[in-house]
Amino acid sequence: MANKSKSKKNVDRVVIRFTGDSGDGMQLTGSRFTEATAIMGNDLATYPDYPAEIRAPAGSLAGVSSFQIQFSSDNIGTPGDKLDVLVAMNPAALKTNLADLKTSGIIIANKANYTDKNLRLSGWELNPLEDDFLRDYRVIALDMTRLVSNAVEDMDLSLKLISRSTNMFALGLVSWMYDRTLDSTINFIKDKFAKRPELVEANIRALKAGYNYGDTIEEIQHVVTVSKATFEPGVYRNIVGNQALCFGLITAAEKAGLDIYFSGYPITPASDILHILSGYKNFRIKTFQAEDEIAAIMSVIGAVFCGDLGITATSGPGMALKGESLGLAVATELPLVVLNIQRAGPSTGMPTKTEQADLLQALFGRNGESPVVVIAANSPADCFSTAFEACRIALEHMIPVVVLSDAFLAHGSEPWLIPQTKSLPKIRTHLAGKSNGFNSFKREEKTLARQWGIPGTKGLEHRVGGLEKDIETGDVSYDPINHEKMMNLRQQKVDIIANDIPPVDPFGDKNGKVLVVGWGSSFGAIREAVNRSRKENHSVGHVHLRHLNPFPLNLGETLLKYQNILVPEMNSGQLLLLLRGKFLIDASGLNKVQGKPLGVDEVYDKIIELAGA
Amino acid sequence: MANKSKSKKNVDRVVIRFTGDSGDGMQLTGSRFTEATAIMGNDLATYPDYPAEIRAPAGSLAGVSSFQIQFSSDNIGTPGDKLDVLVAMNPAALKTNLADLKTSGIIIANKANYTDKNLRLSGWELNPLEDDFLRDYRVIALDMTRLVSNAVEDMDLSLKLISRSTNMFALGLVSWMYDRTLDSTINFIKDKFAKRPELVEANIRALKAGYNYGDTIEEIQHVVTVSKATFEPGVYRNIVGNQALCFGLITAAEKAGLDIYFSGYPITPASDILHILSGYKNFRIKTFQAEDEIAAIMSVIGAVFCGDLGITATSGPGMALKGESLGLAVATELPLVVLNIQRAGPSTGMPTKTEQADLLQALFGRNGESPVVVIAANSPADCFSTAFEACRIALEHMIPVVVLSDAFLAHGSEPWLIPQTKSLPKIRTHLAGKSNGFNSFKREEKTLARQWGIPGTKGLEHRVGGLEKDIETGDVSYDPINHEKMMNLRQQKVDIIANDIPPVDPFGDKNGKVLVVGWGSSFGAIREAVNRSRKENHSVGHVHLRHLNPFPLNLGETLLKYQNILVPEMNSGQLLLLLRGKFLIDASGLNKVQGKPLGVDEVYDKIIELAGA
Amino acid sequence: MSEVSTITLSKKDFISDQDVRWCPGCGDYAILSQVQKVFPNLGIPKENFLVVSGIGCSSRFPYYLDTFGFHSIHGRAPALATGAKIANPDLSVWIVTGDGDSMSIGGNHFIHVLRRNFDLNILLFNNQVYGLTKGQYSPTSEIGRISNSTPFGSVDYPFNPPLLALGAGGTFIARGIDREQKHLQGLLYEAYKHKGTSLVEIYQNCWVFNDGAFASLTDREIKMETQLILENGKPMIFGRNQDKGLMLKGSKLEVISLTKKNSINEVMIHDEQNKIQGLLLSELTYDKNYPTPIGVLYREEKPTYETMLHNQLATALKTRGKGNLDKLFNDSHTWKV
Amino acid sequence: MSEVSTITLSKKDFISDQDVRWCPGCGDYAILSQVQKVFPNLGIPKENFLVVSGIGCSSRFPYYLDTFGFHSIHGRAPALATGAKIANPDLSVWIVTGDGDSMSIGGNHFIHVLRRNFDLNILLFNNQVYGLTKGQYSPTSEIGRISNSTPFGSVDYPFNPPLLALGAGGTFIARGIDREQKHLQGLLYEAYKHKGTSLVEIYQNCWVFNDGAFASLTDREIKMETQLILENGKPMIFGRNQDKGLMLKGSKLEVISLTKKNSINEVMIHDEQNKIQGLLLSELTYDKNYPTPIGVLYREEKPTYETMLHNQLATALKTRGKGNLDKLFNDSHTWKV
Ligand SMILES: Cc1ncc(C[n+]2csc(CCOP(=O)(O)OP(=O)(O)O)c2C)c(N)n1
Ligand SMILES: Cc1ncc(C[n+]2csc(CCOP(=O)(O)OP(=O)(O)O)c2C)c(N)n1
Ligand code: SF4
Ligand code: SF4
Ligand SMILES: [Mg+2]
Ligand SMILES: [Mg+2]
Repeated sequence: MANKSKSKKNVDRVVIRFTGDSGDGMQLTGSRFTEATAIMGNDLATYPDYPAEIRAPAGSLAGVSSFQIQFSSDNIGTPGDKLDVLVAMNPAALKTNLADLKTSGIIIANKANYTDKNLRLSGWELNPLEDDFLRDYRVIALDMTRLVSNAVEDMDLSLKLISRSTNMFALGLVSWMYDRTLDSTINFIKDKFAKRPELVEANIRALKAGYNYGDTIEEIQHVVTVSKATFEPGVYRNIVGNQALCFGLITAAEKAGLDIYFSGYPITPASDILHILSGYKNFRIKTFQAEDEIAAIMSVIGAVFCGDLGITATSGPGMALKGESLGLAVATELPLVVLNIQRAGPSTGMPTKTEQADLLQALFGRNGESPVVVIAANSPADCFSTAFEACRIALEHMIPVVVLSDAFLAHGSEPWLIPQTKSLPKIRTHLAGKSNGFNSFKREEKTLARQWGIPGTKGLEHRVGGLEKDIETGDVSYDPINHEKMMNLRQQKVDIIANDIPPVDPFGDKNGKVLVVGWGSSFGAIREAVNRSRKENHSVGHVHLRHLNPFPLNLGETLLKYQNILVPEMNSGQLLLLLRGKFLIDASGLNKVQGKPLGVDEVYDKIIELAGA
Repeated sequence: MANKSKSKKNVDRVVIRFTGDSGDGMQLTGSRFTEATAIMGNDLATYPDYPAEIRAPAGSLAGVSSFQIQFSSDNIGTPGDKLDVLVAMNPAALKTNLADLKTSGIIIANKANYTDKNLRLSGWELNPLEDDFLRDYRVIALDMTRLVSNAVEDMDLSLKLISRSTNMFALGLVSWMYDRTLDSTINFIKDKFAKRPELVEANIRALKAGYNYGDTIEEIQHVVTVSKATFEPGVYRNIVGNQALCFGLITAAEKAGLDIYFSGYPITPASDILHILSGYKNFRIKTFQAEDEIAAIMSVIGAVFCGDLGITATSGPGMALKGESLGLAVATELPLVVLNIQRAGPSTGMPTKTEQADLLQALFGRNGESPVVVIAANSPADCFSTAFEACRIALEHMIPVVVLSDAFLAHGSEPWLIPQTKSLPKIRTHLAGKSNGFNSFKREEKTLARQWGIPGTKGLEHRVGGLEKDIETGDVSYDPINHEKMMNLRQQKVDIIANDIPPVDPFGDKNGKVLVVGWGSSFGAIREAVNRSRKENHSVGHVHLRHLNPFPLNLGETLLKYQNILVPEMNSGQLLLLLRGKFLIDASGLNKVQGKPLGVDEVYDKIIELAGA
Repeated sequence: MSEVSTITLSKKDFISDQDVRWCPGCGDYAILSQVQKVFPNLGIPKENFLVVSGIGCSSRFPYYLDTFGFHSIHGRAPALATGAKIANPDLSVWIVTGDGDSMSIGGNHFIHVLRRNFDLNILLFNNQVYGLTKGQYSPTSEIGRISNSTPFGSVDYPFNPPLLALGAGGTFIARGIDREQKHLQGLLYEAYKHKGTSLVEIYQNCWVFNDGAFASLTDREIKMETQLILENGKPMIFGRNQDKGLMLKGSKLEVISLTKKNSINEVMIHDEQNKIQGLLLSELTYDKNYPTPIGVLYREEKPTYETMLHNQLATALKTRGKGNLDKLFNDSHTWKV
Repeated sequence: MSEVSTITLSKKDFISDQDVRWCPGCGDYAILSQVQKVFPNLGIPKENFLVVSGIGCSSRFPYYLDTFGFHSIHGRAPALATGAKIANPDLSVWIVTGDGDSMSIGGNHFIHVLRRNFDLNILLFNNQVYGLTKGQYSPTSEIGRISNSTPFGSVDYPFNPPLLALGAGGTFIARGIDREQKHLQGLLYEAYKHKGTSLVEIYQNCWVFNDGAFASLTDREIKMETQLILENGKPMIFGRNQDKGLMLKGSKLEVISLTKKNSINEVMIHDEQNKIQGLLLSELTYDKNYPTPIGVLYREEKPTYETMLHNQLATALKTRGKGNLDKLFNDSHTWKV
């Protein structure tokens, strides 16, 4: 199929958000569009957002589910701030998303759902499709339900089934508008409904009906095309953050020659990690759904003591529960990895929304001086390297590592350059062999890593525990000076890792007016904002910290090279406190705590404010 | 009884440490001596220290238990750095404590216990009482067991019973040396063994035998006397920190007109709080020993929702467990008080030893931005006012408050000026009366406290929970801007409390070379060190922070008035990080993490280093 | 509670102004409706109810009831309810919880509240799945359950909720079904009447993630064969024609058919207060060869925790007099300066 | 484990170099000694033992055994052991725990490990008190216990450990006494032999805070009257002259005296595999009108969690082939640049 009747217009980037009721299949629609876009060779970033309820009342504001994608011929790092197209399958979706649409942006609405009842439920006094409320936008309001009915007329399907296929109609239409092929979606439909041929047929017809409908719409003058982005050469796939985390873990296990032991207790947005890993039993991944988060991490400690690569994943409230046990891992110096996929707090907060407010919890959420390594992922694809790095540090340094991701990374996606597995480095372990006179506290000079003597190996019998230990023998000790030495040792084990990680090397200007220091999922927004301001000749650099504890060795001196330090965070200033406290630098924060990713504009505005001053 | 045969010598202060096996009754001996000293009108401070095991093997180093007291004619704030007298009932006690004895200090030893077996168990190659290893000290080595046997010869007691009374002999001897009367101890013995007259007799005889033996000892030339200290006029008693905490809570409940609901799970050194409060049922104190620390705080949340003054107490590991629940208290804005009696960590650490390394845990040990109020006690007696203040803030501001104490304060004691209960202020609450159209989120302007609508009151029916809430109605809300407003509100509720607490007013110099900023149990050591350095004409001030979150309003400007800021802490720099991060001031730390209180000398040396520079 | 006798409340007094946010078809709706029907008839002023929950689909329950409600955190509702009941024993406290909430993360508080025997009521919505987190198997899912966290089938043996509750010392154990609405109403009354901790396990259909889990018990065609409806003092019979019964043979229950003469006399009589019978009935939970008991499995009267505690308070007050601060402060050696 | 047949170990191989730090007179010594006697005789190389504990006096246990040991945190030993057993099913894993550790803070992990049926062994040192924290009442203390936290007497009904374990789905439940050393040794063997989670409750005297709690069971004069020593397949008789027995009457146990002719035939035969019998025996725990059962109360064979899990791993390996990273990365649509 080709678009024949309309001329084409090429643009750099497009932002589309599919929105509708939880039951409208918007997540599916979005991810199908994403796949088609990936195939076209654009760079892309996606962001799904859905309610905390499984299925809030149909038509209610609380029940709106959305999926946003930005695709571009440039390299991009965010799903975009403002929308070019808003697909709003019902009035509630229009209500909650309209504010993000650009002036003159396109609204695609399924008229059939703009009933009186739905309008009332979502608080519209008048039908916005009918009065001139939307005059600043280009509105394509169609009765998709009727259009799909027409397309499947001969099939004798229930109305319910027909309405359920309207999402495919919308997908078809948007695919036409942006010149995406339908093939991958058609294959997907065939696969998914393999056992129900009538559904295959209905969905494909709906999809094609939408696509073909494109030609007839007057509001649309051009088919819009987006050129391929330039990528580093290699083989790519699209990847979601949580999946990339899992791939990183599996790779690390292989490179260390260990089995993975994973235990978690379901919690949004970390549950997928358990789901994904439990599917790879042929990688010898042992997964255990524990009775709670404490049992999960404690069982990981047990498995690690027995020589597995042990991992647990959770989100904020679960992380709070793990505090005491993580302290035990610190005291016993066992290598384990704790993934915290952050969500908006405090307490239960807004479980499906994103935030990065657990940094200080990761550092300090335990009793006593209890240092752990903390690293963070920057983007969905970067979750791969971050997970690998976490395992590397844990195993090579015999130390617990906390990885911070968040809801935005967890469910967002982007193209991923599939690595050459052979070229990835091996990971060393401190597994001890059979021995006489084994001492679990004999340490490697470089890392201060102690020996990992696992049960089942002759001669390594020894005891560990949470009481303070003699620095020479590992036996229980209440000696005051020994305690101080051990505390210093534990801190040193963290600090020493700074020798083992890359120094920071600012992107953009290496010194000058403004340095933006970020961490975590704000990477894309900051990078784009820095790029934009540099194009306008502002002198701006960007450092994005993967390693939050310890910091890279040259971070302090780097900060001194700029007049202003800006620290954008989706919290109220947690990295900011650390940087100020450690380096006594008058950095300022850009703090947004709305359960939403940082926008490029917000960061850009703040940079300009500082750069202009 | 009076000391007739020796002349008297008056000194300013004396430090004595009673040490022996866990079974030797040193805690009892120490507290009896303390009572006698209190009666003499000296200022005093005590510090008990004992092993984590209930009763480690007899004679072992691990089994040594000790009780230290300093008493003085000056006002003092610590049990003293170096000992004038070391009572060492066995060789293990001598071994572990000798290093703290002043040169020329007195050792009192029970020769009978310096057997070959005990010497071996405690790692002495030779009997130190016999070779000249102790030549730098004044050694009074007696066979107390034989001396007590002689005293009870006619009574036909078992050797076990006789050995068990040697602590009374030692107490008698030391009492004679420092001119304390025996009356209070005799009364105590009569009370304690009321049902076993033979024990009353034996213990009193042993006590008197020790006392009378004083006269015969050549090594001792003088009976040492210590003049009364000058105290603010009033009625005094000696008080232990945990008890003072309880008194503060009970007083606050009375002043607020509420019942106390207390729930805890036993943990050293917090268990006493449960023990003490469970004894006062006639104060309508409801105590509940929960199945764990989480149940304890959750039940407190339930009780507070129903209108009680709710309190829980724990130590570090238990505090880690409470993190998630404390977050719920933050989200629901309920007034509760969490007491963390800190001990040495990380993990199980050294359960009976002191430390103050849970400050950052108190502030940040939860998911999300979850601010709570944090205050700390300075001294055993100060625990009273701190507990009262915690309840006041919690109730008047409808907010959770964390109180930090530690093992040193918990079990240490000092004289307490008994307050005039009538003159203590009333505490306001936000309890709502019957109402129509009740809104739990209606706020008092000054404090932003919400209304406390408790079950059982007509018209107040409403729902609370851990999900984010609409700032106007309190209903669940996932609105992004509302979330940010709520986050700011929760922070503001903490910040606003700064208007309600005294500004800092440095002790000593109001500006100058060095300001020492401390918190918690280091008060006494810092104050003495500051006093000492000021006597030597150094310009030094001391600020001791009760309020750690929020800080007093004028703290920042106060810091600017000094050239150097010194922050001594029994951790690796937690307040230090906060002060540096918040005020960008190049403060430096004096950090001791040995499970032991800070010493006056250590602080003094550091002050001189900074003041001299 | 002086108003008790004069209050007249109706279902609508217990409907809150919040939108109910469960999936269409969820069994939770039916349970909500029964609770809203029963509460007004208990003779309790509306302000004396407190409904506490954890986290889960089921735990949204308190939002929809117009009385005092606390949507707490995952698994901890029994602990919160404990504090509330001790603080104010006059409240009628109800816990609403799911199978994950109560038996996975909350298992410890669950067994402890049962052993302590507070006078409160637990409604356990057992849908044998984690609803809110999208379908993982739960501690009551059958072994072998394929779910997103167990694509190869779970290898966990499930808990048997009534047996666990009996093991923990529970004093009132009952079971109902979301769709058996009248029967469920009856259980709610009984639970309320019991002075002690009442556990009502309610089989609840999760339409999205575990639809039909209890179909064999609710299907009109066969439910007479699969439900054993317990009535105190009555023989344990069941079947479309009430033609089957349970008999105790040695120490085991057996299904017998009542066709033969006299055999009704061999059928076990349900004695709610017989703990061993309660245990025998609980043992049937997962056994496909037996009908599933619904109704009150076990009931035992013994003093509640809060009664004993408040008695201690009252006694202390009587014997020691009202606490006096000045006396307290001076209860040890004092001296004057 | 190829060395199994040739290893000869003795008690001293299991004595570690750490000083034992319990109070003189503590029952823990006797238990330690029995374990040190049994371990060398199980045919397991010393390096294949892993002993895990929580926190409490009893939980110091691993330090004193010369094998792999983990002194973890309060209440969490079963969770740690779970991970260890899944990671390496070849290990012989032993949990040592106290009544507070396992049933107060650790109650949830305790019931979950029992239901999942890992092949590991739990030694529950029940001294009916919190030893390490100096004497508070515990979840197994009798109601009314005066302790430092309950000066007016506790108002908590205690857990009944075997009944709780049965309620949770435990597959091996036994009870021993610190001072019945030979008997205890036997139980340790049985526990080891059972392929599933074995719970051995051991009544243990806390000399300092609860001395004499089990005096009626250990006192030479009367213990024959108070202990019911269970032997599989044998009638449940007891008494100084073996002259008393337990009989099942309806659904209740009754003590009968065997003086009358024939009545030995009425005595219940102990059938370890009969769950209802197990429940009946558990019910006797606190009943002063009955003897206290010691020995194996219940035993049931069913597949262990780790076996089923490792079978899944093996099957996946067979059907899908060894996991391959490159295949994994390319398992979705890819494109080349
Ligand atoms: C500490 C914590 N861990 C995990 C979660 C995630 N979580 C929410 S509800 C739930 C389980 C829900 O299952 P169930 O209790 O059976 O309730 P249902 O949704 O089936 O009614 C989980 C795991 C959480 N909210 N908090
Ligand atoms: C999280 C936590 N809470 C509380 C404690 C304090 N604690 C240590 S052991 C113990 C109870 C011990 O009782 P039990 O398990 O019966 O062991 P026993 O000492 O009697 O052998 C408690 C409450 C702790 N160590 N950690
Ligand atoms: S997910 Fe299941 S339990 Fe939850 S609301 Fe939907 S149908 Fe009900
Ligand atoms: S306190 Fe009790 S349980 Fe603990 S070591 Fe001493 S006697 Fe044993
Ligand atoms: Mg459920
Ligand atoms: Mg115990």
